[in-house]
Amino acid sequence: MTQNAQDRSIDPATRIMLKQAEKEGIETAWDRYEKQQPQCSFGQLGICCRNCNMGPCRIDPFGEGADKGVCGATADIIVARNLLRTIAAGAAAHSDHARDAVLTFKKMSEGKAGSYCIKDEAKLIALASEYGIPVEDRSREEIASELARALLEEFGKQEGPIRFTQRAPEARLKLWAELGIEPRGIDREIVECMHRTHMGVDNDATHILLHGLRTSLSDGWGGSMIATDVQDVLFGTPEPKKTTVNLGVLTRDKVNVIVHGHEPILSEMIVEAAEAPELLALAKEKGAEGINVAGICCTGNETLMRHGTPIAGTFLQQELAVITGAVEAMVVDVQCVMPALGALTGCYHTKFISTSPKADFPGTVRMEFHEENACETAKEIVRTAVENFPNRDPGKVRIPEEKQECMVGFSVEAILKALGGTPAPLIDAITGGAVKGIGAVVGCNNVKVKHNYGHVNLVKELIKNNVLVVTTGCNAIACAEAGLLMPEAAAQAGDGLKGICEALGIPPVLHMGSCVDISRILVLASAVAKTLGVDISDLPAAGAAPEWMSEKAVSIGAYVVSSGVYTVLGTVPQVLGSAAVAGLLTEGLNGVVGASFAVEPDPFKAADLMLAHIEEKRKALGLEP
Amino acid sequence: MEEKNPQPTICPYCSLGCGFYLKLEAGKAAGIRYMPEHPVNEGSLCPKGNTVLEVLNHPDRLKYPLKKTETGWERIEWEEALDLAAAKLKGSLEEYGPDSLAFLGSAKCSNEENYIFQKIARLLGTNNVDNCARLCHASTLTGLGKTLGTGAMTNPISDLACSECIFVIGSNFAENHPAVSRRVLEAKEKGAFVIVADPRMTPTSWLADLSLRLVPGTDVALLNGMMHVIVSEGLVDREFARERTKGFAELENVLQRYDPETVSRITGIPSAEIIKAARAYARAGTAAIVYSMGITQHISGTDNVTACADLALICGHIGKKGAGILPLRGQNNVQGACDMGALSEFFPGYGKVGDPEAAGRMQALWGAKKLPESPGLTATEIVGAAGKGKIKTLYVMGEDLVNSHPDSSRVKQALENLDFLVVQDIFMNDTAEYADLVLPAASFAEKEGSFTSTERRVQWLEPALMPPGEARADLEILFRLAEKLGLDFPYRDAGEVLEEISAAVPAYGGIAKERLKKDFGLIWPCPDAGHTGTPVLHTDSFMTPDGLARLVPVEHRSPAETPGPDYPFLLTTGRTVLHYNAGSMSRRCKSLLKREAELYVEIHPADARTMEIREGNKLVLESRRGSTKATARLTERVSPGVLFLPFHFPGTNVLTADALDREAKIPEFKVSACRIRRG
Amino acid sequence: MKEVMVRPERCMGCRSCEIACAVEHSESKDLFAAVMEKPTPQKRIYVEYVPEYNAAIPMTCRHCEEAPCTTVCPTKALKQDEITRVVTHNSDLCIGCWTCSMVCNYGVIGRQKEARVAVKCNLCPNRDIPACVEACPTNALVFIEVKKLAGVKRTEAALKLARGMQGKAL
Amino acid sequence: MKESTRMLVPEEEKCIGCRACTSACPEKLITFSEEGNMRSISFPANCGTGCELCELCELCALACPENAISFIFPEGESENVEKQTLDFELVSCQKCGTPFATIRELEKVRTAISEKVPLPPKGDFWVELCPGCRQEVFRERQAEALIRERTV
Amino acid sequence: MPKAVYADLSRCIACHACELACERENENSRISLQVVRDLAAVPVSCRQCETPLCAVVCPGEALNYGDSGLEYDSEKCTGCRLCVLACPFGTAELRAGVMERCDLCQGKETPACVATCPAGALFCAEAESIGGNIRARRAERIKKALASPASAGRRVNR
Repeated sequence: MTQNAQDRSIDPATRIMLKQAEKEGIETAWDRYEKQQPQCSFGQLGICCRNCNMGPCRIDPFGEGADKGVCGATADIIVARNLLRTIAAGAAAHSDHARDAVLTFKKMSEGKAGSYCIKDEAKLIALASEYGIPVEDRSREEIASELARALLEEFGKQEGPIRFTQRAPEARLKLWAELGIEPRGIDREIVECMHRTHMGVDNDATHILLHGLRTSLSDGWGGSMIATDVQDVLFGTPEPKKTTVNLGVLTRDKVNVIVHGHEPILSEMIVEAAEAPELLALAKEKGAEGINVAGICCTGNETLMRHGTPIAGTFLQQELAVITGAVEAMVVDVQCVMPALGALTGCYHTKFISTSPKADFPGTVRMEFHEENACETAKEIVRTAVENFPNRDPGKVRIPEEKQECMVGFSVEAILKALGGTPAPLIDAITGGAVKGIGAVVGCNNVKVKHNYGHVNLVKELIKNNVLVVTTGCNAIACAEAGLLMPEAAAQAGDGLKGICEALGIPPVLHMGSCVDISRILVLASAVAKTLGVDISDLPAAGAAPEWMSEKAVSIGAYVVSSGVYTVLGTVPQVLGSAAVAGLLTEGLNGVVGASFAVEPDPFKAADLMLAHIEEKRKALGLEP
Repeated sequence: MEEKNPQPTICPYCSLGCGFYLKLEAGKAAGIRYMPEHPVNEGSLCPKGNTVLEVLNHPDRLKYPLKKTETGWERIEWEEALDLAAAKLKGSLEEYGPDSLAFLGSAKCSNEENYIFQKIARLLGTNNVDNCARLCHASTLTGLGKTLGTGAMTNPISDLACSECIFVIGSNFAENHPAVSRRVLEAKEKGAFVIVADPRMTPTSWLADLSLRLVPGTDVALLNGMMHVIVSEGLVDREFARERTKGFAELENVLQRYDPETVSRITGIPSAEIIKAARAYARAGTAAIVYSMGITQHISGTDNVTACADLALICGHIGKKGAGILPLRGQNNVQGACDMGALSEFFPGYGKVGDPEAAGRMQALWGAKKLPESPGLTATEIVGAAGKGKIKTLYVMGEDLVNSHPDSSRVKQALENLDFLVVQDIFMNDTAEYADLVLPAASFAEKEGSFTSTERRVQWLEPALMPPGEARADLEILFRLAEKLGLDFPYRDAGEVLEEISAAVPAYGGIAKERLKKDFGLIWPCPDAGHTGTPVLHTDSFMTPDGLARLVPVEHRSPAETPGPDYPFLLTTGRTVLHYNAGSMSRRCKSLLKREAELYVEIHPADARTMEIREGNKLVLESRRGSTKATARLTERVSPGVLFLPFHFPGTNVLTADALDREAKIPEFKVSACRIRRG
Repeated sequence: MKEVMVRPERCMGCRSCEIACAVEHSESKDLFAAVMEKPTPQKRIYVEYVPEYNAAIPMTCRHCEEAPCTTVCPTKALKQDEITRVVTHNSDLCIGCWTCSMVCNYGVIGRQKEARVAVKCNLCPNRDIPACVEACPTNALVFIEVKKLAGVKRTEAALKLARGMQGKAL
Repeated sequence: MKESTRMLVPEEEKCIGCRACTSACPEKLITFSEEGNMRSISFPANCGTGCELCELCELCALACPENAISFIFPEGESENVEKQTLDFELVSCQKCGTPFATIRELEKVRTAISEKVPLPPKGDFWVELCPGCRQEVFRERQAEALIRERTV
Repeated sequence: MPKAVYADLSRCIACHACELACERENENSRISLQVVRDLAAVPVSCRQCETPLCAVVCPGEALNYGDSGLEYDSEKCTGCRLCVLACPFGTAELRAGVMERCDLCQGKETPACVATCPAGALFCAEAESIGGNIRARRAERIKKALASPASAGRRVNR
């Protein structure tokens, strides 16, 4: 039974494009999902193991068949091992992203990447101080160079916790130390995951999971946090600004260049290149009014936060953007890029340009990108797009009208600035009860959930109940598409929150950046906790990932929970084949890290869970209900 | 006696040689424990084996030597009994010459006993020594002898499990050799195709993928018909026929006449089924032929067996695992009795009587001056000669001629005609009633010795019990008799006799008591002490002088007696699962009798309807030779016009004819004409 | 009548049918909930591994004509619908004598541990297509009338033949 | 002296005619007989002083599945109790026609079974067959499929 | 889990060995074999039901369903014969005043009827394992049939 567009998304633009796809006989992720039905139950329950070649092994979840793999691994062990590998992959993705950012930063400081410079000197000085790097009487480049080396060392650090963990409240640090899960070098933790899950190494579910938490912390307080901060130094710390989102941002008369993936390093240059006069002239020559750069996924979020570049859509809209027939170039770097784009762009004039040395796809034009000649490569890419404009078939172009204005750019610094330089007003609002707490809603899209349905409804429920929502990644884009990132959205908030938002002129949902920028949420939470003199787990705060799908999300979930934030997942993780592991994640962890997971596909019920949690924490802090 | 409890033993009934344990209590056999480790039966036992305690502990067991007097049986001392027997034998010898003596050995006695028995006969100067193999598988010796060079089962029973096709003809193993079923079923599990050719529908037919119900006595036609199909469809194993056989051209020539349509008319089997059977047998990678007395007990018995051998040979289904020809023999030591030369035409080890070299070998071994040169009388001929007064003294060891030979009335007459009859047995059987002297023998569990099963497996039997009363092991009786006869035998026990056997019988060259006691015996040929036995015969060459098998064409012949207006029914005889042969043991088991108490006759319901016969009616059956009573059993197991009588009860063989196969001298138990009326 | 027909050559042994069956016959009919249920939901289809061929075959009730299991059931716990031929089992009537299991030629009558009664395929009365068929990723299980299966196979065979002929022509 | 004032009293309403008491009585004082489709169970006469030698062991009462036998003191003077005979109608096997159980026995069995396994009240039901025929029917049904296969 | 004696009827050859083995071990045979219409033999013995109706009707608690299946205490049997009337298979019998039933030759590794069966038709198993064995055999047969379509001509001898 094929779903119709109405069942697939709540977003009008998306629905229009889905119908268009159907009309053109174009296959999308939703169609492929249907062809995958039914999905393997063993996989869904996490009870198949391919870690060695005695396997693959699987456990009968109903206890009639095999209860152990060839090596003797039980469902508990297999589920835990699989989960640890997932966390490792997620942590690796964020951290490898971070490594590239630091390497660019280093080359910049050594003068080898002329296209880049230091955009936020204050943040550079602050970071240098955190690392104890002398700043007096030194050039910015000297400081940057030393900082870059120090940051690089975090990846290979063999002993002692990574530096940024110091940003966490005292109590949390102590707890991690007691549990033996303070993260050491990022690479080390990830390598250790792979070692532990190798045949015949770590075979105690709890023991395995503890290392999972440790690895995830090396992501949240390591890889992700480094990526955010270095990118702020290089490209500027985001500040509030307005822009537009959704497929309607693509323009009929301009050359449309989409930047998709997760890194800002190239996209920054492309945004710049799109303004180069010679390219604009070329565009005119080719019959276009100009050059329009738009983002998808977190590359989009990065340029959006810093430049207000419009965003064409969320993860699940990447194919739909191509189907508009108006995209001259789909430029991708890493993560969340569907290989389906290769075949899809083949049906249109769109050039599918892969740029990362790490990531290639079928059907791409390969234009490998290196910091040394960033600007040139960016221009070359834009030129390719412009030259492709005449190939566009106007008859095939179908761009939905829908686009939505939004206010973005709420870095921690920007939020504090909005609050008047200190978190105190926010804390007062919370203690006073005008704001009940903070909800961090993040994560991807997933075809298992109606597109944006989970994101938008959960967030709406939270703000309605006076919970200030901070958001990143595809949730942020979803909220933007639903108009929740406008100060006017305060009207949909409860009275208390509405009052605050109106007073400060901010939306009730604050866009804090890309998915690596969830580190900003950790920093914000730590700041609030420190001000209150409590641990993060004591805060009236809760997290959610209503439509998560990627391995990164698993790592994020794990570090958020390990940091003390109760987190509700909207899609079922592949762990239910082990009652022990599932129990540990949803119950047991409370006694370990003071927070746990919950699984609730219904966004309204998920909101209830979060609200109940916030209420409970408020009560524990002695705050007004 | 070695003290073991439970004591391993071997079943005394059929030829499979199944093992089990006897549980002993206070010197009595008190129970049975199964022997899952035994390679033949894997722990299983048929109903008769299960009730063997009833035989061992039966009050009717003969306990003392008995002499017939005018007033009846008189218990006498062993000395007197043996003196009497010796005196009568010597008297007859002196008065009428050695050929006035006759000796019937026993397929139920050990190899050692049969060896000594025939040695006594031959040293007394006569080859008139035979055993009941004459009545069951003599045609196997002649038929397989002339084609393959030796008349024995080519492969062990367990081989059947790896056959891809099993062709069963004239064998109802499900009832008569039940443990064979497990191997056939094992093969079926692996996908084997089973063909059963039998005039009756038996539990063996239940296991068939293709069941061929042929008219009794038309086996050669069926086999030739199958060969015709195999030749005409090019399914012959040409390489095998060329390299390892002689006479294909002559065979091919004869087969031409046996096209499926012709054969269908003779056998009553649809031609399509003949073709199907032929293809299934020929195409299989390994195929075995299993046959029994349905093949052998005909005037064409030798021809039937020959045709079986021809079929196997042209398809190359011989000389390898899972293939071969498996004649399922009757008695527990019928193979051994033959190997030991308890046969009128063979010395121990099948040296032909009349062959000076064979005789010379025996003479040398026995230190005898001269052995008789001409073949003696066969079991069937002995009865005839006795009737004519040519045989004066008959010594019967463990056999019931009256019930097991055809034409019982004539047998009784012959026995009455004798000057002196000695019967040595464990029970007072119907033959013993005619004896002048009855000697009480020990049963299987009360003596030691070697027994050779149908698959040529020689096993050692150890005594578990003391014989009842004064009953003695047959071997011991024979030793003492020989002494009385002035024969100087050096042996003290069976083990020592076996030593001489291993010198006399080449196939037993490496067989010795101690070796047999281990690992469930040895399968002969086992020519020397280092040899581990030969489960599969004819792997490289046949036992003919040039090593090549002979393809011998045979033609279909009608049975000696066919139904006609006076005797409209075709009577066939056979065995049932609950009883055994002449019944002297099984008819003494209450639990078996409870289930099968009396002689019955199987009659097709259609025939019964025309004759207004109902289930359970008492019927009188009449043949040209006599009449007998039996209870009617209406069943479609027999075809219309055919009657079946089990031969376990007195009466059956009153009806059967003594028409003999020319070569094997086996009587045609399987076909005679008869009529019935309500009794 | 439609039947669950098996095309053994397509079975990859993934056991998806088994799980789907157990889930369909659970209280919740939801995988994630079913794995936690007590009594444990039980499957009625069995993927049988054949070592000799290193292959798997799904085995499920054939709903035989004059089904032996129904004839031998003393309490009529097993019943066959005269028109649809579907054999159903009423566990209230089951006395656990296992004669059905003994006479079943396919060995597809299982035992419910807690209630000690038989469990067998009921062709998912609440569904259009039985759960096992729907779950099969390779269409080794099809829900089809026997006649039609022959048609499908004919088409496939014809296609193979045509391809072969083409190959030869080239 | 023997305690002879109590007497064996069978209750006709309760007794199902199962004969457990007949095999329980060590003195074989309780007997049964069957004729046609009737079964009779005879209990001993009791004169109050043990004229039929009832030892009052009460084994019969213990054996009775229906508690239909009691040992009581007769009202008033100890009076003579005549030999008592209870008659029961027998049910004939639906297949072979042999009477095999009393109506009450079968009722009792049917009720007890129905509490555990809700069976239909009548019809194709083994309770109406004698044990021998049950076995035969059961056997035939098991053989049915195999016979079908073997007839082909 | 309780076991019982089952039969693979396609293997049974009507030899009655089961009866005679049982009779030897237990004085009376508790298994009974008959041939049906000359075409099949069926041994019948106690089914060891898991909801045993004999126990349901037993007034004296002589028959009980316990952890090891149907348990029988002949000491408690009053000989009322209700079990005989309840048993759907006609296998419950009264002998010497008390019920007699197959106890699977308690104390022996294998019941005598099973151990003696020449055709390997009888087996003693837990109910759950019966299906598995039949399935395995059937699956193998199907696979074999698929793997080797009838070949024409001689097969190469292995």
